[in-house]
Amino acid sequence: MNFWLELVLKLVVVLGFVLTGALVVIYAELKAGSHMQSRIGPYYAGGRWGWAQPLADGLKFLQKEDLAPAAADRTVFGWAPYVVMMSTLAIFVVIPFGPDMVGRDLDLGAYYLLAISSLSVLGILMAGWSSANKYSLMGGLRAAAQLIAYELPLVLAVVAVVIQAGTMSLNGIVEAQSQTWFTVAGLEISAPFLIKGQILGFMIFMIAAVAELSRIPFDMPIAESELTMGYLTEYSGIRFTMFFLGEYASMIGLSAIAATLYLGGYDVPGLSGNILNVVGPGVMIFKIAILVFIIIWIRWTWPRLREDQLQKLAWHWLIPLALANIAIVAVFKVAF
Amino acid sequence: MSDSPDTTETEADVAVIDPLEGYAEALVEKVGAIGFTLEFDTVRIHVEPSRWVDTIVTANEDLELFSWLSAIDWSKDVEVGDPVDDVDALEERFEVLCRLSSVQNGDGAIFVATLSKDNPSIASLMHEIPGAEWHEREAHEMFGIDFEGNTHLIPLYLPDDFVGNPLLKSYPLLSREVKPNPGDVDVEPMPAVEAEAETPAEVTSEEAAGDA
Amino acid sequence: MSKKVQFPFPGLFKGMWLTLKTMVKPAPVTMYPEVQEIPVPRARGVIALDVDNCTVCMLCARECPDWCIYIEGHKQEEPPSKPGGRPKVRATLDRFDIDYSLCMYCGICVEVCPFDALYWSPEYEYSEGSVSNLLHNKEKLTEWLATVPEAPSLESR
Amino acid sequence: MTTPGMIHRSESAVSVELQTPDMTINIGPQHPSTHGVLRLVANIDGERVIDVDPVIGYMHRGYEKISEVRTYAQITALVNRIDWVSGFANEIPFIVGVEKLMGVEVPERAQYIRMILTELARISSHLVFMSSYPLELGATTPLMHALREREYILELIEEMTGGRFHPNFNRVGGVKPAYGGGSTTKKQAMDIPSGYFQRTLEAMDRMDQICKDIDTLVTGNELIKMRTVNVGVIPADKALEYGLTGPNLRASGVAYDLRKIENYLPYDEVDFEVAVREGGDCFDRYVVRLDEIRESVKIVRQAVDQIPKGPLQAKVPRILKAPKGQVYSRAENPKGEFGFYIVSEGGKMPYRLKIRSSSFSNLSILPWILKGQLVPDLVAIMGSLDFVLGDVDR
Repeated sequence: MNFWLELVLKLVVVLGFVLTGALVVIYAELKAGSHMQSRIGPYYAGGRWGWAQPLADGLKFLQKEDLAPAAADRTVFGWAPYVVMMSTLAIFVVIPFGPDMVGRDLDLGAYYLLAISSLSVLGILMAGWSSANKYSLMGGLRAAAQLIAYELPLVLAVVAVVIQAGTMSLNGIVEAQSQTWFTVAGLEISAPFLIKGQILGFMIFMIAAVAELSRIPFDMPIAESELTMGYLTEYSGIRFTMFFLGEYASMIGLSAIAATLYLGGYDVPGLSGNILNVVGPGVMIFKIAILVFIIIWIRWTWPRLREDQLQKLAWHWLIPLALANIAIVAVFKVAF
Repeated sequence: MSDSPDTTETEADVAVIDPLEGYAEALVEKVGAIGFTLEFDTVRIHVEPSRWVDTIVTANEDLELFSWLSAIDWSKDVEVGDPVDDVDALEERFEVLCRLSSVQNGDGAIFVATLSKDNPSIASLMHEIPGAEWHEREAHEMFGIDFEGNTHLIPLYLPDDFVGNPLLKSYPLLSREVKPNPGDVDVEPMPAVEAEAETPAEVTSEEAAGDA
Repeated sequence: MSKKVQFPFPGLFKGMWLTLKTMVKPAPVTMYPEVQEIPVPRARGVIALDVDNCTVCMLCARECPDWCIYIEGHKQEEPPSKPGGRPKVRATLDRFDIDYSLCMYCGICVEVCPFDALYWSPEYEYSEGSVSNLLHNKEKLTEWLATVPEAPSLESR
Repeated sequence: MTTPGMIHRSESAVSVELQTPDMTINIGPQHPSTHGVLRLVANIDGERVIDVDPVIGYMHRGYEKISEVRTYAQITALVNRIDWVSGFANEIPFIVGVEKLMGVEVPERAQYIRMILTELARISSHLVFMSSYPLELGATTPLMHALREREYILELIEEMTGGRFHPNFNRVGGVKPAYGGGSTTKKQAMDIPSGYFQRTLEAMDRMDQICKDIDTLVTGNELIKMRTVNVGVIPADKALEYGLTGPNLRASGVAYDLRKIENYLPYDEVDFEVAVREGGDCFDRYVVRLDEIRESVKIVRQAVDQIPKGPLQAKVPRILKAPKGQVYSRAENPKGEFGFYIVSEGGKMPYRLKIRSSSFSNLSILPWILKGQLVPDLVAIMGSLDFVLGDVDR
């Protein structure tokens, strides 16, 4: 296939998937959250069950005036949401939705993921600093401290998976999970890494992922009862929409990474080859949906932690545990 | 005053009042006050302004809870509301009140110090009872009473550039002056009203008009 | 600290179970414009006026703490009830306005009315686009008289 | 770790080398966690609060001044707007004070109705706390669960009095249900509507359930405990100095409940306990309120059981004139001691009305308690004091 055609096609597909996915997740959050609070939530927009509510919200945001504080550094202020959005979109380049359905199967896929997803903190810091607002600044600093603290357990949790899989390519990791684990009565049993001894790693990854997303119980950067909206305080209109979409897109992104690394990705035990290319995306989306729902569910049940408790959790517990996890996985990898 | 003829005192009330009187006497003795008034189960201990802080602090040993502090403006120049009962006999003054309560039982008393209108000033309780700070600030802006020693005597409720002391009786209530009372128009008094009220209906309307 | 961060936190998951249970239950929501809740009969929704009972005695206007009732009337001679008697002087109501932007729904006017001219109605849908439109005249107040419900039956004990 | 009054000290070596200037931050008057229009001028160093100066008065409505031109009947309509979350409970101390002045004996049945409605108001006020406090800590769902149940309580109050928030139900000498029904039935005696007791008891069963739900969602939640236990500890002597009352004082170990002390309503005829906790931290303040809901449910159940038959109103003169005198009457409001000092000069209006509102005193401890706390704790402590700005500013 022509290189440029392929590039454009992939761009459209990824963009389409991410933006539609973000809208769907927003809708799910509105709806699930409402029902958890014995409300109904969106009801009228779109005619049935308010399915068009996120679209209507987006349209409303587009019409709003693009305000910037007088003292703001307008260049930085203007670019911050796009930095966040970009780093989120770039995650999807390497996420495999089928054996061949991947933007680009990098050999260092896992490495690339971790590198690119931590770029979003740059955008958040930019937003917090350039807003010329004390709440924003505090929110930005909190976000920076938090994302640095949680980047480490995230990376260390992934390292354990990489050791177990023996490759950094995400396709390779999925394949490692589809290989026969053991044979019982002629049946070849394969299992994702979650079952193959990565439960601790999965927990650490998910906790760190929720912290990366700045969602309850780790939403101090935007803690609205303390910092009004943190680094988002001064944003409105299209730029706010970018942050908003970015948050939900990265929710999908991190869930997709978790699904790939721990839940076997597009893999279904027993299927292989071209069938997986057809079924794979559906399986992947299903796995993502489960993880996204859990993140939403937590957000509507739990309160938030305090900044120092959050740091303590990361440095005192998650990082040592993640290191221990690596050691155990490495020992087993060498021994067996 | 305490034996107001209007209150129909049942035997139960008398039984309640007696121990209160003894209590008030003992309290006056203890804190070294001038005297006390007891009406409607409310004990008021009259305190000399110069001994204000000493008295309150002494009483605070038993009556642990600092409840509130405020003032009354006894004035002949009444812009809003009813004037006092006997205007001619009234001695114009401020009264500073401080309520202390016991948390063990129902004991409690209101300590009253009388201040002259010329120099309304009294020592601050802020350093002995920090909770008094806000109450003193309120009394300061509402009545213009000066609390010596209160280091934070800035307006509490009112804007910084507000002029006047709203709770003074001579301070007009604007909301009652910007528009006439719609009930104060000329109609005939109804027979039913005349019959049942001791006061004629005309008086009623003027009073309800808030002496605007 | 060390005890609290141990996994699992039972309280957290009990809470999540509760929210999940709530999620699958139907929401106890009344979809307002389509479904209207009927307020209790005693609800103080709006004040209705029975013009025939009003004798322009001004009691309500005087007792109103907010001064939001405006009444105007004039005296009018009526033919005597029986032939040969003195002609009656009757007060007629010209204007009875209640400014609902000032009214604080205390009910004092309804209470002091000696001739049963004012009633509470539970009607609540009379919002206006502008505050100035909340001054309702006696025709409007009379319309609400129809919405005054029957008195509720009383508890036997 | 966050003992109140602790001197601020930089903890890491880095900030010792780089002296950072303090930042003054304006929290409020429009801020999600200030419950209205409270403004805190806070000096902070990073996340640490150095000192706080609360600025109030944005909701000052001058009730003490207005009351000087209102008759006693009109003031009743005003006072339930002071703390609008528990409107009915505010009327009680005022009306009891006027009754004391005028020497009116209130019929038993009216007293019981007052007691039931006061406790319903207490439940509804505490449910608002149960909803808003977790929200301040970031948990959004208890809000809706508690408010959903509060609706049943408000409906009960409305059914009896005609008003959901501002009942204006008390008259000197008794209670008076709103005239609602019947085109010619106005003079008909109004009493409790039929089925009211049944519905009250059903609502009380719901309250038991929501208490359990809140226990599951909030009390048992480890994150809530991490945020509130040992945060914002108020020792009993400090609480008394600042005039804290109500649940805030009881959480510090002082069993001070005017329902047990003052004889303003027949609380001696029902059996209930005063909820007390010893710690004085945010969690204790929260638990005391939850326990008080349970106690109030107990009181309402007994009151419904014991309510006697009889008139709702004592005989009082048509034109209310209080004799000359000064009276201080107080009652246990959901937020603490609520008192009125009524100075009567024999007229239809009081010469001076001092309103002792509980939130005002409860809030006055803020500058002391917030010194040296973290910004997230600032929100947790402020919320745990459970104030209503209308009650603070009056």
